[in-house]
Amino acid sequence: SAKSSQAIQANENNLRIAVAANFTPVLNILLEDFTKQTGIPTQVISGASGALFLQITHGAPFDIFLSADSRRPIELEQTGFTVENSRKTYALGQLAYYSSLHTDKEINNATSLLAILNTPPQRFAIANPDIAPYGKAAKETLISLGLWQIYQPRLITGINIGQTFTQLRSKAVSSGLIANSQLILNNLSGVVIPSDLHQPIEQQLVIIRASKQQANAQKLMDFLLSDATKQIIESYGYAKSSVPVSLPESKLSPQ
Amino acid sequence: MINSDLQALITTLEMAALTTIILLIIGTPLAWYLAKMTSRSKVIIEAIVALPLVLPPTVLGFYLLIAFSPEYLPGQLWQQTTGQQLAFSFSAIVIGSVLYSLPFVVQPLQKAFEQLGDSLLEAGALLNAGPIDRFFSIVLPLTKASFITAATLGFAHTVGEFGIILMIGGNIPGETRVLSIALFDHVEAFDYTRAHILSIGLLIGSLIILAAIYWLNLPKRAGTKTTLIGKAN
Amino acid sequence: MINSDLQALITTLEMAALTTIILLIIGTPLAWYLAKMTSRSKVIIEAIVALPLVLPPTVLGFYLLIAFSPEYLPGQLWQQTTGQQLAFSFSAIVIGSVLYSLPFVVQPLQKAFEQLGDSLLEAGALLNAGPIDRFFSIVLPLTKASFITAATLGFAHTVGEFGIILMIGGNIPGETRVLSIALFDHVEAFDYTRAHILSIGLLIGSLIILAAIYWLNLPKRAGTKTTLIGKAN
Amino acid sequence: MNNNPPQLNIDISLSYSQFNLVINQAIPLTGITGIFGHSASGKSTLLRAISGLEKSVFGNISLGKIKLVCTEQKVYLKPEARHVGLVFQNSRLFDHLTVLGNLEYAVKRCKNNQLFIDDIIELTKLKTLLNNHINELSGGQQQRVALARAILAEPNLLLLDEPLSALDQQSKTQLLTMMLAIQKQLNLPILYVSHSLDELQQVCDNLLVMAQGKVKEFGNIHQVIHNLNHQLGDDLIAQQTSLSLPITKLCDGYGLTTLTLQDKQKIYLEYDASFKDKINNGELRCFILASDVSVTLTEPTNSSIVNHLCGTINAIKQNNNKVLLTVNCGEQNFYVAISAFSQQKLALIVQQQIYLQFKASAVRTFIH
Amino acid sequence: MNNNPPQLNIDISLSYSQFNLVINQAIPLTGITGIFGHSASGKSTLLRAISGLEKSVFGNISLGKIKLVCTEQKVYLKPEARHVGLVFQNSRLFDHLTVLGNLEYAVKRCKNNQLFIDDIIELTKLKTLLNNHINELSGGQQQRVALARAILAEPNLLLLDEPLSALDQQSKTQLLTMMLAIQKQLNLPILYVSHSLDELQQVCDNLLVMAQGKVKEFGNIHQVIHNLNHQLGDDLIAQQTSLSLPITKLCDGYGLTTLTLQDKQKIYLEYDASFKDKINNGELRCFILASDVSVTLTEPTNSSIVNHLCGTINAIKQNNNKVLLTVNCGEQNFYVAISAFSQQKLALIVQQQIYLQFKASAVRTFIH
Ligand SMILES: Nc1ncnc2c1ncn2[C@@H]1O[C@H](COP(=O)(O)OP(=O)(O)OP(=O)(O)O)[C@@H](O)[C@H]1O
Ligand SMILES: Nc1ncnc2c1ncn2[C@@H]1O[C@H](COP(=O)(O)OP(=O)(O)OP(=O)(O)O)[C@@H](O)[C@H]1O
Ligand code: MOO
Ligand SMILES: [Mg+2]
Ligand SMILES: [Mg+2]
Repeated sequence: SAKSSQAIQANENNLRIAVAANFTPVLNILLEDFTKQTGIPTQVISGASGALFLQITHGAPFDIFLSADSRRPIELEQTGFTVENSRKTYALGQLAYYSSLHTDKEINNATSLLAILNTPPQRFAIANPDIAPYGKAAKETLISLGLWQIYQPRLITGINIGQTFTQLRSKAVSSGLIANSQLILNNLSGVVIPSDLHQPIEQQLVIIRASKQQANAQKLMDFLLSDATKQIIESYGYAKSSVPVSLPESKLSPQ
Repeated sequence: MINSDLQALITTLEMAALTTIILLIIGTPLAWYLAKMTSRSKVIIEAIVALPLVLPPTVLGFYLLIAFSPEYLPGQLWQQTTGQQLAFSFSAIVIGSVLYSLPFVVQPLQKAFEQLGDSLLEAGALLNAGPIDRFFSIVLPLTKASFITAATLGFAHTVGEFGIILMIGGNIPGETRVLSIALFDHVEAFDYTRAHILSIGLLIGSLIILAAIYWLNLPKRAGTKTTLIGKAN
Repeated sequence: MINSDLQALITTLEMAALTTIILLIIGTPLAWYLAKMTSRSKVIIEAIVALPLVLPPTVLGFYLLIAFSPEYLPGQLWQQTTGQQLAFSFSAIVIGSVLYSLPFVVQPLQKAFEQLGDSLLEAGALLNAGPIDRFFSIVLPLTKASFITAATLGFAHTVGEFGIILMIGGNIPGETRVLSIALFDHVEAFDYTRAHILSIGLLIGSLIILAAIYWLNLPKRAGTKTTLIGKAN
Repeated sequence: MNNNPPQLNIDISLSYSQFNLVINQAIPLTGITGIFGHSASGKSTLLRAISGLEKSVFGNISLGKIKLVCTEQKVYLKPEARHVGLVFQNSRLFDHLTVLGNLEYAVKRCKNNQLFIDDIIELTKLKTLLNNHINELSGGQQQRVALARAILAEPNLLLLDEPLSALDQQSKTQLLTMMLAIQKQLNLPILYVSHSLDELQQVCDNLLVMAQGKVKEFGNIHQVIHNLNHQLGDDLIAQQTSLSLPITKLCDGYGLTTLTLQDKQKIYLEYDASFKDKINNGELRCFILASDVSVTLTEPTNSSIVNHLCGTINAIKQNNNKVLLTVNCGEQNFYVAISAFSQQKLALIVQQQIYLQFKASAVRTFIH
Repeated sequence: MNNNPPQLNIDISLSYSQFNLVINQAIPLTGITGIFGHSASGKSTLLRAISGLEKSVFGNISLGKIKLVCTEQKVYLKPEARHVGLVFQNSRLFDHLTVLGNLEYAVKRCKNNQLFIDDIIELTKLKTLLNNHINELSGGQQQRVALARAILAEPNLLLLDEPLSALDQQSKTQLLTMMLAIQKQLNLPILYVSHSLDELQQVCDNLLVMAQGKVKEFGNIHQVIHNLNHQLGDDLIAQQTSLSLPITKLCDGYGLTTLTLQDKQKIYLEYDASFKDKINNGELRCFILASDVSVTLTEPTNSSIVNHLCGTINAIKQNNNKVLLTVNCGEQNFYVAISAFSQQKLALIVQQQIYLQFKASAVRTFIH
């Protein structure tokens, strides 16, 4: 217990950021600037949004929570775990199609993507639609395209979008829908799914009410929502909040 | 709802039963070999058997996923032999569970075999019993309790396994979606009622099964045994 | 980078070592009691000890998180006694690991104690050795191998544990962030190089430590032992 | 009441599925008491009950003033609190320890430390085996270690369950001599279970004979053996005269030792250097098999037989073709087994005066 | 060469840290061969080598035409392929089985099935114990089960390592009789290790005496015992005459049995109903302790002693105060132990004619 109290003290000054796994790499890059600018030391706790949410509701000592969706921040807000008016969208997720079998050129336009999707592979990877926001968006996309019935029995569902990416990367499954940011961070290319095929993936943050560093958390929130930061976030494969990507309706309508 | 959980339950039982059987078939000769081997090099084998324990399941799952994918040798060989992809198949989660639970079966058996000693085996050999015969007529009855321990640990550990199965199984209903994943999904999806019901059902069911196993394994004439320490305490 | 992994390694070792010590302290008398108890009701205790195995770690973690939070009795009591919150503390992950790894320590020890028999204990008692003395002078040396098995299984299982620790520990660097979570984070953050390096390091390190443990545990005069079956095969 | 010599009081019953042990017997806590009986007569069970290894015993056991068991008062002393040593029929050595380790185990837990471990090692001839592991010992070597270990614990009462069964005669004699010496040095009462009356004769003061879980005979060893002589149906022992007699001459010029009966008649036996160790209060213990003694009507001459005693026939008991004579010579009964043919030929009757003759070598101090 | 009777050929060496076994001996595979020797002389180790439990043995062992071990040719038959039975010094019963289970274990794995399990159960008196667990048996009961189990396996060679050490005389006699009967019925060669020469005398045809890992004597049992008579330094056995003689009258009116020497002199001993079982080719095996025989210069009269043999002194050997006479009566050597005093008094010299006298009861068929 000597150890634990010591550790807690050492950790006390750090701003604890609980972040959805898919945003962690980007956040880490951003934080270098943030710490340089403000001198606030940070600690990143990365995890599945669901688990982080559960932990916050049971007293986890986090200061700010960057979820991969809006549902959990809303839930936290309603149950009084957040600082008032702190729920903000910090990024808009973009879904992308990725296949290790096809070259970039074969799928670099939407027509061929549709063609490819229309011949369903044996297995197809998405995140679990019931629990992961990217999975939910993937399901909506397949429904919009009228392909859900065909795809459902072929789905490999990861517990979160990170696991889905791992399953694709290992080539154990050859194609699937993942976060565009994952492709960009790994220098891979795929096809961005038009954002009108699914509900927007609003990744929201909240400041935790029990936090003793609400001021610093506020500073981080301001930093993340600043225009400069937004541009960087978008450069990592997140959508521009104002202009959703869209393709001509005709080319995407199902058969 | 109940239907899908039932399906997961069936898959889980199938997987755990098959895994336990394979574990006993592989683990028994391995444990025997380790118990009776006198060469010092056996420590390497012992360590390798225990290794899967140290890697977190998700990480082990990550490497197994790579190995099982058609790009790499084990996955390729499997595909060539069976015509089916290994990753995300029922076979994959069984193989993963076998690897992960192996030490829980091998180690208790090995210790039991070591503690058994040679004297009764010698007596058996001189009554014309060959090695296999001796195993079934002497070793097995005398180490029955350890076999039950090994099988219980292996089975239970497989039922509770989550990280590996999720990674290499892909959560396919009716094929690789097991109870532990279903339960986790309920929790993550805020479906606490269902999670609680499933958990309590699982606990009570397991309690009954485990108690039944241990009850069957009670020494038949427990009463006549001298229990020097038990009572002296 | 290397710093944070090192910190996780230290936390892991501290957690696993403390857990193993606690497991041995709790597990040994429990195993002894179960081994020597003749009442039929012991099967219930045996089943309860084995129960944590059946629940997936994440689900067990979920319930422990609830229990450890200041809202519920165990968490409340802890907070009143120590003045600190239980959930998300180092203590929490140790308690969780103890619960989860208990069967891996209790069951091998119990079987070893059962197989030991009473005759040498009787001899010890008649040389004036009391129960505690008998335990340390007879039981412990004769079941040393099973203690090592139990400790190894318990330690390794704790090092590899992930789901429970993640849930009730909260992945706080320097406090509850252990190696298995760090490794998982690397995989999730596409930092495969670092994941590979850490995995290989972990594997080689564990291999060396495990081999060393087993080597120390080799019978000293293995050569003179008759190995009827080993060689007869 | 305080002047009574201390006793081991046993008044117990104990039931197994097919066997009942019912013992009510006081055994004086002096010297060595032999326990003799057929296989499965309950000897080991009795020792286990005394030492505290049989939990299901019902009744009372007390060792001197210490209550070991009293079911009525719910007294049940733990084995380790009784200070009773037991050498088991199977030696039960600790195989995780060496020979020395086993001996030291006992020494470390011994309160008195009147014995020196090196002496006992010397006496039990274990010196060269000290670093051996238990599974490297022969059967007889194991028994020696077990015996040494039990003695080194210096208990208040030592129970021996056939401690010498795997040993040859020579080792037996040596170890029996050692036990007698230690018994005296520590004033340590011993209960000694054996199938061999020879062993028991050599060392025991009292003898308890068991049959089917009950005490059949108990008392002074000579008396009990003489009583058993008459139980002809049961081949429990060889008919014999069992004696403790004062030595009048340890060794004459011809290698004979002289013992004297109360009426001053002499008995000669072959001198042995070991007699010095065997003398107990100036008396030597010996026995003469009834079949080794013959009868003549006149004093024999020209014979190599050195012992001729004059006595009176006290009793004649015939069993089939064999006759057992009880002959009184100087307050001491002698037993003579002859054939019915001889009895008839010599026309022997009770109260007749006759001569007993037996070789010097027929007077045995230990079988050989 | 085919006409040679089958033999167990042993030519091996084996080393432990402090002990070397070096045996080069052919043992005929007929009847029972006794193995006798001090504790730790290597008896158990020899049996373990023959049965295949000592892997580190070097040399050759063959059983009849079957090579069991030949280190040169890298032949090493597994224990279970040797069809050699062994009753261990510690009984090694399977404690997960009942008594019956242990016996059936052997029966199930027996190829011949010439014996009936019920007969053996009857002979070993195990009927009432069949459903008992092994840890509920007394020491002697365990030995009986172990013996019955080994016999029921009907091996080609049976090795017994002190199989009766925990049994009383009465049970010993019964079991020895059984072993003799079974030995004959199955024509089963037996090697019998024992510390008790009495047991061995009763049943063995040949005797192998071991000392410090080597064969000290081997041959016909009577011959070996007579050889041992002269090794006075070593108290291995009691000096004695060991005989197998034809019975001329099983029982006369006086309860005596008559044996006849080659020169027609008669030896009388007490009749026993069990003689019928003990007769081997019309001959009875018996022994007379040298100390039970006395010498007279004239034929004795008026004595209850029935045996008077006329013979010639062949040799006189003095050792301290004791003298061993070898006396030849009708081609048979008799051994007589007398005191130096008597020898001097009677002025005995070699070639002198004398009379031996001994009681009928001195002719022992089994010690009591
Ligand atoms: N635990 C037990 N359960 C049932 N019966 C038992 C138990 N222990 C001993 N017996 C029985 O009690 C009787 C006496 O056994 P005990 O061991 O006291 O005999 P013993 O006189 O020592 O014989 P031996 O000389 O053969 O060792 C035997 O018939 C035995 O079968
Ligand atoms: N595994 C072993 N390692 C070392 N020495 C051994 C081993 N087994 C036996 N010995 C030694 O070999 C010698 C002979 O032992 P063995 O058991 O053959 O004697 P034995 O004649 O059967 O004696 P006993 O009559 O006492 O049973 C003993 O000195 C013993 O210490
Ligand atoms: O990062 Mo998530 O919670 O798997 O969409
Ligand atoms: Mg006994
Ligand atoms: Mg031996």
